[in-house]
Amino acid sequence: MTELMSSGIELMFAGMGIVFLFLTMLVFVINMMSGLILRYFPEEPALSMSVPVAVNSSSDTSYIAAITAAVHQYRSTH
Amino acid sequence: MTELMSSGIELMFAGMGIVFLFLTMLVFVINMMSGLILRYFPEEPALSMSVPVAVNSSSDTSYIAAITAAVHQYRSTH
Amino acid sequence: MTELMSSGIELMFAGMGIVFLFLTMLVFVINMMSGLILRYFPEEPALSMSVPVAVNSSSDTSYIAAITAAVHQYRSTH
Amino acid sequence: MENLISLWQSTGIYNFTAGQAFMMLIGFLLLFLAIKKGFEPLLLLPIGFGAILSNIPVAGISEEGGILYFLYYGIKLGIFPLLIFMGVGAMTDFGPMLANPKTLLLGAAAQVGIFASLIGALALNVIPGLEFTLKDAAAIGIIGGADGPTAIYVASKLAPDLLGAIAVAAYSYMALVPLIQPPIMRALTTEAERKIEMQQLRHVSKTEKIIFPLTLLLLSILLLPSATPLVGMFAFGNLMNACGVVERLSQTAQNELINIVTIFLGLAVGSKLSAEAFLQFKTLGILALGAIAFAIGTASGVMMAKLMNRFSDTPINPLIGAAGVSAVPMAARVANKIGLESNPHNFLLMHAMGPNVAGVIGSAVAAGVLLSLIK
Amino acid sequence: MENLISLWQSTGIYNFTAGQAFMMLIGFLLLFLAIKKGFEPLLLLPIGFGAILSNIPVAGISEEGGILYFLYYGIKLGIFPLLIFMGVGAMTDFGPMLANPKTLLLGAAAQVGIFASLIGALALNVIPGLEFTLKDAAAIGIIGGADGPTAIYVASKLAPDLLGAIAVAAYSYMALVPLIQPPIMRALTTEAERKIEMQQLRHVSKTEKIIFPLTLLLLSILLLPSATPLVGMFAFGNLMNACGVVERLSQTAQNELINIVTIFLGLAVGSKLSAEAFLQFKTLGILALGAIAFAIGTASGVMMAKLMNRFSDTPINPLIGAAGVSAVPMAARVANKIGLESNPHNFLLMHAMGPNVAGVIGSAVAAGVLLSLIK
Amino acid sequence: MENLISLWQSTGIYNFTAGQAFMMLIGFLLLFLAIKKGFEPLLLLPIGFGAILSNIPVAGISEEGGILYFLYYGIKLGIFPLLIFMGVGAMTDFGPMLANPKTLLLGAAAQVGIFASLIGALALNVIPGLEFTLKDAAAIGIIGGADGPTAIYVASKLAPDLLGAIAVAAYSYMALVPLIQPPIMRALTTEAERKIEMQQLRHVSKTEKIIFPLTLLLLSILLLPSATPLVGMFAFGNLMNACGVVERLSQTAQNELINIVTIFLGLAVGSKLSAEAFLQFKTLGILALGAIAFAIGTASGVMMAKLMNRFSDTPINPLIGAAGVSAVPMAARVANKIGLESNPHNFLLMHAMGPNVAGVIGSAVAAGVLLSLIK
Ligand code: NA
Ligand code: NA
Ligand code: NA
Repeated sequence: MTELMSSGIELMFAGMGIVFLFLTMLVFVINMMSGLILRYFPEEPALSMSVPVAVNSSSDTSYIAAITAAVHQYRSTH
Repeated sequence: MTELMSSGIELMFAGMGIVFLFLTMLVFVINMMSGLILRYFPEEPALSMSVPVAVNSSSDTSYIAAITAAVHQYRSTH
Repeated sequence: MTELMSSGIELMFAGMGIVFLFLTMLVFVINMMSGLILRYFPEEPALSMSVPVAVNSSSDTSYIAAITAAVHQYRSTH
Repeated sequence: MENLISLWQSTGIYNFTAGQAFMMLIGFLLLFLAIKKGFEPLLLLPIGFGAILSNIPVAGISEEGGILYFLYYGIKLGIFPLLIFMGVGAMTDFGPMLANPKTLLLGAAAQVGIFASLIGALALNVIPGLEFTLKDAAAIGIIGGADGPTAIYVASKLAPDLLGAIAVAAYSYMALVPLIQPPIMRALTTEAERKIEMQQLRHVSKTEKIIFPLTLLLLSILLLPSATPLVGMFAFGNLMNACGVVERLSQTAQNELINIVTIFLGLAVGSKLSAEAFLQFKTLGILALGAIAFAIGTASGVMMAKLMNRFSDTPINPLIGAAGVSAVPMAARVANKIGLESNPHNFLLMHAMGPNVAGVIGSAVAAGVLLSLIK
Repeated sequence: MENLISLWQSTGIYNFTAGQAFMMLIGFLLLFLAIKKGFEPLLLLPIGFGAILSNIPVAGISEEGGILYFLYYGIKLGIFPLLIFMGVGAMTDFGPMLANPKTLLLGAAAQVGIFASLIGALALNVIPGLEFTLKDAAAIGIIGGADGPTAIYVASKLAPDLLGAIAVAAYSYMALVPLIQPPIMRALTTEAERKIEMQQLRHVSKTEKIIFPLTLLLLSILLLPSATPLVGMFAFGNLMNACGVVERLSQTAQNELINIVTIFLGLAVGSKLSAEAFLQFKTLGILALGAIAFAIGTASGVMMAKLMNRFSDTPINPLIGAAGVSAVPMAARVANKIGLESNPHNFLLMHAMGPNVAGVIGSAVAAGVLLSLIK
Repeated sequence: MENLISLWQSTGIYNFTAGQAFMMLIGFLLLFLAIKKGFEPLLLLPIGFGAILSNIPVAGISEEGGILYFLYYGIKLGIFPLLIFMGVGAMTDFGPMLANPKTLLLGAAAQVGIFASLIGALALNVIPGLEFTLKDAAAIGIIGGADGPTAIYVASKLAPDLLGAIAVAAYSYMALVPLIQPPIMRALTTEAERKIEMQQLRHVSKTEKIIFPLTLLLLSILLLPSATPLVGMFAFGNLMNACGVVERLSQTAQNELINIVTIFLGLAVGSKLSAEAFLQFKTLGILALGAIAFAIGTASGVMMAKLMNRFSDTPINPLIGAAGVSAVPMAARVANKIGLESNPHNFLLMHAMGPNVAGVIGSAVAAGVLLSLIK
């Protein structure tokens, strides 16, 4: 067997090993994460989890919303 | 007081001076501009000010509109 | 007449010649193409020609569709 | 105090040159034409603004380190005009042309405008102070193609110094098509000719629309490879739209992508409107030749239609020949409008779309010839 | 076996430095603030993620060959902040400001925050270990402008090493405006002042809105060309929107284009949050000075409004002065909210939008001064 | 006359080489497959068109100065595949996988296809005339990942010369998944196994979906930093979508931005389909190995599912193991379809989405291993 082939086979074992190691650890971590979340941060009914973005969102995006709202109010007074 | 600090203070006075000078001039220029526009180019009622873009607009943009219209007409004759 | 002018005139004749040659050939080729298509690949009535894209479309684009569909199904079971 | 002097010496008032002030006025004029007169606003507004920005003293917005300097690379490398051409391809419907392919000849005839103004540019060399090279003349001639991206692509390759003037002339005259063309069209046609009604166009199948851009590209590959960057990107856009299986790419090509590139291209073209490049006797020549090119192109298209009427049994309204200059879709609308004046029941719009899009192909072919023969 | 050792030696665990780990925590903190607290998520989420990516050992994502290295060119060349500013310009309605132009002076007053923190930075040099140059101090001061793109543009020109900290401080304090401003506003105003109702704003015509960005640009050209890259791109965006004839370009500028650039800019800013640059005593100084800048800017705006009330016959509610710092539209909303507490029928939002957008102009002018005077 | 000869000598007919003509046919074949057969049209249409454009004689569209030459920089620098991966991340819903995390192991097993074809490539070296280096073999193996952006990213780093063939193989086989997989799936499973119904998936909370991409990134940072450019951009896109506070960025990432980059990437990949690079014996090897990789990946996924069934008390339908190759969402649909044939009430789609997206992670991890161990 050539040296190239042996490094290929070594690579295969290392590679599949790491892929399995990685994804197996991911399984454990996900289970842990889900457990912690479901226990300590259970999803409240309805939409309560949604961050009140509209209130303190970015200066860039909420421009439109703000200005639209403002213009409406402004126009409605004219 | 260090030289650095004195140039900082100089910068502050120059800076705020220019900011105020600039925005004060802008106030005057806007007042002048608005006066001239309201006097010589009063906004006509309704939508009369809108340029008749649809008629002589760009070759690039109005493609869609034109072709859509044309295709409609063309299809309706088939 | 300067040399420049004579090469300009030569360019004009070559240019218009090629433009006409090209577009004339295009007329013939289109006629041929349309003839072949209308004869051998006549458009079937209704929408039958439309490739069944939705079935074997790309992995990238149909993500949304697939996931939307899947999520719907998934949600409807909960 | 030193600061104040240094500030005063860095103001625009202190540093203005007459040329910069004048070019800025040109920029404001372009904005006025774009906004108030509706002259091709999508291009002339960014171009006008770019002209103003690039002529600001001290700021160096179009010099190395400035944003317009970097945006100009998109033109220099030929990327922006080709991407716009791709988007235009995606917007173009070849149906009317495929239903009546001989209208392609009208699109061919109208290219006379290109070569006539090329000769005109060379002829102007007799005037002392004017010195147009063959490359300059070709770049000026392409204004007659009445196609923005093609003109910008060719000018960026052959005569980058004239790019600003050429782009401004091209888009201005496209906007002026409704003024330039009608008198010529009326002068060259009789009332009877303008009344000619044309046969209804046949239905064109989807397969034909898919095969056409490939056919066009293939012909261009075989005969004129130098035109294939333009024709190829155009055909690519058209195929994306016609084939129906990459709808999201086609939509992006004809909306967001073309819009982004239009903003960048406009600003970058404007950055070539510098006093040194624009405030020359040459520029007047370019403007004059551009008008001549449009006029000759219109006339050739109309005359070609009249000629074809002699030999064809299906009648052609000569007005649609004028649409061969491209300036899509304005020229087609003009033909429709003049036709309606003579015959209120005669809708020529779809018939004129054939030569109109043929004119786009015609100028891309002409561009290929110029790029290939002029070294 | 060799492979395994080589793999182990290439893991993150093996290669982590304490600094990288700490910076990654900062990145996660920014994500937490963005997602859970709603702190300017559009910017802080990409910045936070960029910080994490660029501090990964071995991977070299922000080193030559990595994607963040290339994206950073968009900031280094000044392109990204200017494109964002163009989009912000397209989103901005100058109507309220044009209806009541003297609110511009509130936008001017609030810029005191910039220069006060500049002086503050220089003063901090007395602390051993801190050494801010004039350029550093100016870049820090601009945090007080409360305008992301302006701050990033100036910092990238004057103090690229501090860019990460400055951008984070600028966006964080913008998000904190609802916490920072109210106590200052309440402390400096009486209940009676907060109850002041303002005259209804007049209607502003479309022509005024079209002419304004050009006027602004012209003034900037004449007086302060160094501010024209910022003011010019802002005015360009605003004109595209106001003129109404290039709707598709305006829409793209304020949607897809600004979104794309925001993603890239955020990641690229994050790539400047490296341990060497951020984990310095300097950073604490920057954070402290940024807070001071916002506070002083707020106070100056309010005081200016009180001063103007002395000389003006039309009443000004001093609360709207606080909106002069910009942080559009949050500061205007804060003014509205505090006003409603004192007078439930007093809607200040539109009145506060005037100084709010004036603050954007004010900081761009201040940026121009800094870029022009500091060599 | 000279002009005419010069023109003739500049035609495509005069300059065509057999190789160019053949590659152009390949390009047309790809267009046919994309348009008429619906083979991954979003990628194969631009790739096919790019192949045609880059093989046009004289025009030099993929040589220095041509548009495809410049577009290719986006791949060379690794930017385009990562941006597409970001968009794919934003489109991906990890809900089904989080509801049943052990399906991740199916995504791991399917990566055997990658390494088996890597070994296969090295084994082919015994054939005279074939000479694959370890880098070549790794780049070929990644076809088995069944993920376009990952394959292009790895190939551009390890074997840019093979990029064209690898990308074409990867997308073609992804399109062929409905043909390649079913026979293998049927051969390896019993009718009883195919009838297995799986437990309903639990609801996954929004918080879990937000935390997951960060968890994934963190694990990748700790264990395999070389995978973090891919995993990181994917996780970034996913987080933008999951967090819900940057909706406009997420929408742009999964629509306009990914569309623009797809057009550019497709054309640029096509530009690597030159006669010299593609018309080699190697290419046949690549195509054969790619098919083997898909087949082995499918088989490994199914066998892994059967193995897990032995040790697990909750039943797993082995068909969903085939979805572990990724090829999202086609492979999941195939699993669903085959399942319905045996049990018309058994909808496996959501269950198959778990291994399907796990396969994306699996190949990114495998890519990281290859990039880290092969120097
Ligand atoms: Na034309
Ligand atoms: Na400000
Ligand atoms: Na995979």
